[in-house]
Amino acid sequence: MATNIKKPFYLRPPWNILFEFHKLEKLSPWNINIAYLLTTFLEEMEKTGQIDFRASGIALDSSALIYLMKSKLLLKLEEPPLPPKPVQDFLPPPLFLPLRYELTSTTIRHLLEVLDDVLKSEMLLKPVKERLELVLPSPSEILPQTDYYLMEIELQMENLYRLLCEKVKGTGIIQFSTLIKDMTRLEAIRTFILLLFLAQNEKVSLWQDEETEEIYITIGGLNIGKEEPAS
Amino acid sequence: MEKKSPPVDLKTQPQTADGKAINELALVEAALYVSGRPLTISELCSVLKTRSQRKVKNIVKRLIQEYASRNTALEILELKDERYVLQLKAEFTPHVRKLVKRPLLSIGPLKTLAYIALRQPVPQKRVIEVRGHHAYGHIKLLKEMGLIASERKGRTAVLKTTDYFADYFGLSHDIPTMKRELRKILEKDRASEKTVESSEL
Amino acid sequence: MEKKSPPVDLKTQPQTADGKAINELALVEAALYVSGRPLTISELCSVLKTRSQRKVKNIVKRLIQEYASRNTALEILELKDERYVLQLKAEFTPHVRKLVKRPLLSIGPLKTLAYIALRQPVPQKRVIEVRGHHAYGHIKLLKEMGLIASERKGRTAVLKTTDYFADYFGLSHDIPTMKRELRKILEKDRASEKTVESSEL
Repeated sequence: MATNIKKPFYLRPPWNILFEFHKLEKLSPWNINIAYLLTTFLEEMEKTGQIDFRASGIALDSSALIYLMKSKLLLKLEEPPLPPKPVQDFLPPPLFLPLRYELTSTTIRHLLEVLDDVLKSEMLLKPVKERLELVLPSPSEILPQTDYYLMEIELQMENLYRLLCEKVKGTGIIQFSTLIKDMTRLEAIRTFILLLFLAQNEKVSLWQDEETEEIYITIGGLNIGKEEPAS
Repeated sequence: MEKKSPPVDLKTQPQTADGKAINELALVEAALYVSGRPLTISELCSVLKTRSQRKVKNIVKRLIQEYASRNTALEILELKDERYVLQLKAEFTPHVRKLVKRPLLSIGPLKTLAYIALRQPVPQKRVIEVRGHHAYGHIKLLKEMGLIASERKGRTAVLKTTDYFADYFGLSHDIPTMKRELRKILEKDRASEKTVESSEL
Repeated sequence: MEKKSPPVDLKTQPQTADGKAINELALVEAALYVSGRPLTISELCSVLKTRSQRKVKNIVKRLIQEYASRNTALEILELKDERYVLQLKAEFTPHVRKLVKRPLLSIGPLKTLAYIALRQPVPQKRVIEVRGHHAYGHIKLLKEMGLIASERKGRTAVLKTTDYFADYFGLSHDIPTMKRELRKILEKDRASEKTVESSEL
């Protein structure tokens, strides 16, 4: 087999920004859409079949770094720039392709063939998870060089924690939208970041409703798992 | 020619851009053709913008007769629960099977679908645990395709397959029966696999 | 009627299980129906088990006439490189679009495609400016589907639609003519969409 060595897809734009740190330093973090980069990165990897855990690791590390850069700017009270206005031009309505029916080749056999695989990975899991896991990775590994930043955060975390204890009295729970009701946009973002740190330290629990996107906050660990029927 | 459309129902009658009324028989045919699955009377009512189920039934019956009278590879069938489907006549399948190449789904989403089918009703959280974070995308796709639906149970989203899923794979609409059917085929498959393995030794 | 098939080619003639000869027109119809894409003469030859391209062309032409003479929602088109496709007539699209479970392209890429088609040849940079950063993905997808192509002009990538695109919509290969035709389609589409929307209220 003739092997022509091709650059892996992630060294091409736009993903290369996650793998070339020197470029990262020259950019404003506000110009980088982490969610878009990571989503398309994963999609591309799945599509091409080039599953590379090292690359994923580096991508995650770089995203955390970009995220940290953004957080730092916010804590310095620097307003993020407004999103660029799209150029105006006549936008025609979508051009719908003529509809054609096509028979598909998937049968019940295909469905059951793949089922075996899935059941194997199900067996590797604990039957029911006890508590919800945090979505974000621990920031602790990327922070050691920023002591001042940490001190600042700890102070503000304490303040927010006190405020939360005050607010959840009685119901034991508060919605994020209620918490930030009277805050400016920037204060709200800072509060959100602090909440993530509090959750990381297991001082509060966060839960997001996938449909309304509302975030619920409780003090301490909340055993939501208990409410669910065992499957 | 264009002026001959009758002055009834002009507001609700489906029309083309130049105001010509679209033939209702052809509209039902269009609906059955693009959906590629059995449609209920009420789905057809909605396409024809009418509430009269009787009217729709009449139109479909005429279309069925029209198809039956022609020498065509396609047929329209009435299923037992008053659903209608346009499909290839069975005798043509062997001659054109080699042209059918596109799978319904790629492997990833198909695995997620198989898991939901066997474990339904299953919390979305559990599906993600078993199948990984990519399954969020799979679930979205499967919902868009009408193969699964989600229900809220308190704070949890619970997933199950739809009637369309059952129709596509020729399974029962009753969930417990369907799961039994799936398990049976799965066990049979495993048993015959073992036979093959042992006879290969 | 069924007995009139001439006693030629009996060995190679496609047959049903009970030995009856299958009507060749219907066999071509079956092939076009299941494949959902344009088929070449040689693909149709292989389905009909014949080497005579002339014979196949005759059969397809008769099928096209048969479709054109009926009041049907479907049409068979001949594309310029002797490929044939079965599809829904465009005027039915707005009325049945909601029934399609697996759209080939979602709204985003379809908007980007409409913009490129009307503005072509258009610098890729301009498309991104107007449609936003997500359009990178749309452009990639549209290229993969063979609907658009890019050319280098110095440092700029310039986008335009392909002949395949023109064929897909039955449009002229001449760009200025095609743009005029497209404007007409888009206006019609919008108009009938409004009819559908207002009658749904």
